[in-house]
Amino acid sequence: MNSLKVASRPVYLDHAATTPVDPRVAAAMAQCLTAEGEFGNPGSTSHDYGDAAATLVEKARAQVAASVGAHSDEVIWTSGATEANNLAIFGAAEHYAKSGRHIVTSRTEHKAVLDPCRELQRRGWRVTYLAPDGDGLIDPAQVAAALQPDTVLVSIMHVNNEIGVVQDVAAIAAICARHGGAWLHVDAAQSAGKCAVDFAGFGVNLMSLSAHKAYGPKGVGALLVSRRDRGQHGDAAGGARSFAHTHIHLQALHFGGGQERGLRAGTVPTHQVVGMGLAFELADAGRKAEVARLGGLRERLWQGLQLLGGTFRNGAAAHSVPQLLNVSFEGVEGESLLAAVRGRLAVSTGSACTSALQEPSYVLRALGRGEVLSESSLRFGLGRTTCEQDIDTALAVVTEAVSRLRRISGA
Amino acid sequence: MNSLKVASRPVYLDHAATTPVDPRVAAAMAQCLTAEGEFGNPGSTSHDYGDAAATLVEKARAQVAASVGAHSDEVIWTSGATEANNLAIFGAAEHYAKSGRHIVTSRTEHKAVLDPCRELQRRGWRVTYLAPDGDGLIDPAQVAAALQPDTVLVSIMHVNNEIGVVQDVAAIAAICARHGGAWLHVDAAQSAGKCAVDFAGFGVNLMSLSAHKAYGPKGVGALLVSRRDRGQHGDAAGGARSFAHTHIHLQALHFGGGQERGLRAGTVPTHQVVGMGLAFELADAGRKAEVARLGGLRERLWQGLQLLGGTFRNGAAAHSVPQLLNVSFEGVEGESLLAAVRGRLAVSTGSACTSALQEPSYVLRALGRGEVLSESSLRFGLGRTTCEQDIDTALAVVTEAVSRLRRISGA
Amino acid sequence: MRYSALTLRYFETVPGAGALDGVGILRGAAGSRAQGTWVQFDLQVSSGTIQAARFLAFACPHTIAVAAWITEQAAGRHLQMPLPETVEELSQRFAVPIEKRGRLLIIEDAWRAAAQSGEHH
Amino acid sequence: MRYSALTLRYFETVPGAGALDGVGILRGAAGSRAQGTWVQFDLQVSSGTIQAARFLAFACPHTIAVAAWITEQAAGRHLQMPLPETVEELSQRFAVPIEKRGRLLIIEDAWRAAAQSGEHH
Ligand SMILES: Cc1ncc(COP(=O)(O)O)c(C=O)c1O
Ligand SMILES: Cc1ncc(COP(=O)(O)O)c(C=O)c1O
Repeated sequence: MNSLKVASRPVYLDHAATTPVDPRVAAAMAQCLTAEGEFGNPGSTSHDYGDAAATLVEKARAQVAASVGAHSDEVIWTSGATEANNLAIFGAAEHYAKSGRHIVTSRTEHKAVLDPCRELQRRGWRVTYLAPDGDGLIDPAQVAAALQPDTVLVSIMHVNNEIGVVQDVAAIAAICARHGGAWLHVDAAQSAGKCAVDFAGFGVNLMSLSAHKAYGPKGVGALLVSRRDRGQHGDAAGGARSFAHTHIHLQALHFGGGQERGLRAGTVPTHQVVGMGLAFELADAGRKAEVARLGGLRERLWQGLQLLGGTFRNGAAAHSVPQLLNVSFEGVEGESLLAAVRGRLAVSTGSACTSALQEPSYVLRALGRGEVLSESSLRFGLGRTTCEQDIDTALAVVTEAVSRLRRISGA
Repeated sequence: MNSLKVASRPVYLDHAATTPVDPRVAAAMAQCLTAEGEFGNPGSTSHDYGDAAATLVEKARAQVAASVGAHSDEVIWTSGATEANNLAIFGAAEHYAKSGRHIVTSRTEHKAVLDPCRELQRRGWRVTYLAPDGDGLIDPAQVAAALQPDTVLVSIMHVNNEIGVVQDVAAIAAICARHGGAWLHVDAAQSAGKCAVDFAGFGVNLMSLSAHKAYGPKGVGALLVSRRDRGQHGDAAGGARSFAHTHIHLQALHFGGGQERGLRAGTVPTHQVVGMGLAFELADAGRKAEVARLGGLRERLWQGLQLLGGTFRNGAAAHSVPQLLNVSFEGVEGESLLAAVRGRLAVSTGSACTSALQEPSYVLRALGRGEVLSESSLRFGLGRTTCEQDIDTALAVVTEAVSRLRRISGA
Repeated sequence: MRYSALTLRYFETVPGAGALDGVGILRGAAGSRAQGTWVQFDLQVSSGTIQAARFLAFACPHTIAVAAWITEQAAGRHLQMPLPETVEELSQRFAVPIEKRGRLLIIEDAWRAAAQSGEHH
Repeated sequence: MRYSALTLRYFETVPGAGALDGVGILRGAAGSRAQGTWVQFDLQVSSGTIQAARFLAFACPHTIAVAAWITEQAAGRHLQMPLPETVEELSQRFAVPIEKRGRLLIIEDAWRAAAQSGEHH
């Protein structure tokens, strides 16, 4: 299709969209599929095939829990972070509807948070969308100011998928705890292996995880549902809340076989959760070395791109994961930039775009970038397979493309 | 754990709970995981990794569609039949809530249909639960009699998961079409490879599919959403319905990235849908030969079991898929029967049971079996790997166990 | 459902399964098949001491195992003595899940019924 | 986004990209960078016939490809003639998705603006 395509595949720098499955993970998954492996239904308690599968599922649950500072019984398997976000937001909103119908979130959340919030608005909830600063950061004080007596949920992401900025969710959790009525959900789909995740330590109530951003399979994730009791706080706003002493409850989205303590019906896919368990264990174990390595490569990339002039780095460099670099290029149109690099470089503009008309990134616009620059940006997602050679290829390809397009546009 | 366990694994006769993945399917899935394969995000349209994955996803969609008489654009990927059932039932109920709040279903549906219906009752819908006859069959006339002017949905399964009985969904579809306001959902999780499925030919509006009952992976399924226009029927009950000329619409359950035409947000898991596509193609191609082969083995099993005396076959033999045999044994307690065969035979009582207290099957009770016999039953689920030797082993093991337990119980 | 090794052993070997014939056999039962658990004990007693015991059970593996064990322990015990272990102790010995504890009360009832059936002779 | 082979070829080779200098050059532009599509044509005309054409574009690959193709076809055409193909024909030739057809109107506007700019000379 694309005549620029060379014999070898383009350099893959879109690890924020998805990662290849680690070969060790793929091997573990393969052990749970065919007749030779543990193919039993983990819900079948009447025979050893089912028991063996259930044992693997529980091991995987423990692996995920251990890697994010949670307990095994706080892990609810889902089909991904999208479902986890939906379960968290609808589940808490519907369960606590009698306590209040106000939600606080931010403008730079993933669509899998924003769209459920919009649907709740349609159903009569009020939603406050916090605006981040020009670097993409939410000040915890903004959350404090937005809380109202009837706020039941705050949903703030951990690592932003377009710009890599890390929000201070521990500080936000402390604010929610003081409020006493607002539970905190954190979309941590982009966090595993990129920065420390400590569910209990952060004091978060709900946290969404996804396997395929961390070298695990697509189609599996988890919602962490805290079983910690929330203590009464003397300065709780809004008077005594009836649920102040209990842990969080949710209404289910899928009803059926009673799996996952009734919170998520459906046969648990052994190979998928086994893959996620191992992927999270490996990501956690390798995190520190990888963060250092990729931090170096990312700076090499940014230094090189700056030579082009008219380049703007999006998101607070000092508060971002090293896997991501998001850059706006003056004087080039976004879609043409993508098309020009496409044969040799796989990158994206941030949000997987299903329509033929590219829309400017709402995340970059929320940072105040303006429409043209928001559209003329590339997200470089570095990952485990990324090497110095890849960075140098990327630099050469982008430099050539930007220069060529600037000539064509007369910039 | 179980001292009866011999060196080789027990004979697996629980294919109705789940099937091993076909080795060809596992191989195809493995091609979509690691860096060497098509690991791209099918939603990433800005590079070839994404495009290649999207191409595989669309091929799989066409495979599933072709095997069940549907069009590709009627296939919505889900995480399994549980989610498909939930999407169908909540999706239609919520979308058509203004047209009516009455639903018709049957007592022998899977929990993934019954539990969403119960949840809708909690939200104010009325649900009619039809009682099957002693053979497990629903007479289409029962559906006709149950329809009310404000009925918006009928949900009747195709193949029952406990007794294998096949309902006449085409006749039921004709009745719903005449009514004009009631859409028909069919849970066909157990159908693929077992009996002919013809979504368009049956005239069904919504149909749930699951991969792992047909030698595909767990954690993936599909909801077929008809795009056929429904014609106006002269004898439509309830006067002119505003939606009589259009095809069915649903409200989504998961909101987010806009995948699956906005009906089901979440990254599409390439390896999972590729597995389902191939599994359905293979199941359809091999169906006729397999049905003949397994029909013979099932009769051999039933003939042998009858020698025990006090055995009752559950479900209409003449209207059931050949993969299933459900038998009640007089004079033995159900859990002990399962435990006694467990070391050498993997079977179940029908419903995957998560509690320590075995409950009598609600399906068998709906057939009027009575509590004791309902509890003292085994479901034999034959499948692709089942051979004559397996049947003979099963016969020997069950005969020994039933005889022993009858002695212990003084029967 | 997983069973402990001890439960499985008694469920599979069922020492004492059966009935006793003859004069002076004490018999008692409790529960019902319709409710899923029925247990019967037969005791052969001589001068107030149990000589032999047998049981029949339409019941789950835990219940069968416990009844078999109790039957095995019976010989030599005085008829008026209670069960060799409390329901609580039996539950622990055989790893009986909490939801099933009620079934051990049926065993206790059956045993008591057998022992007391002698009072009417 | 997938592009046809023709679209890709013109996007990559961009014949006629650039500007023309000198007296008597007709120049016209349409669209705006802020809205994501801006196109400019320069025409060198002699006795009402186009001798050479160049374009500049801040635009998507489809728009760039079409502008490049039009520039390539220009030499020898009479200034008053319309574009060599209609927007509909261009859309088909370059497999322009329906949502993007509006951008071809910007090309048409820019071309017309260039051609008509001569009227003021
Ligand atoms: C921040 C964030 N949230 C949620 C999601 C959705 O995750 P999944 O693909 O597992 O549904 C993604 C990735 O697409 C993400 O980056
Ligand atoms: C009839 C029926 N419906 C629905 C389901 C649920 O399917 P899944 O396991 O794909 O969620 C099953 C199997 O468990 C079934 O047998």
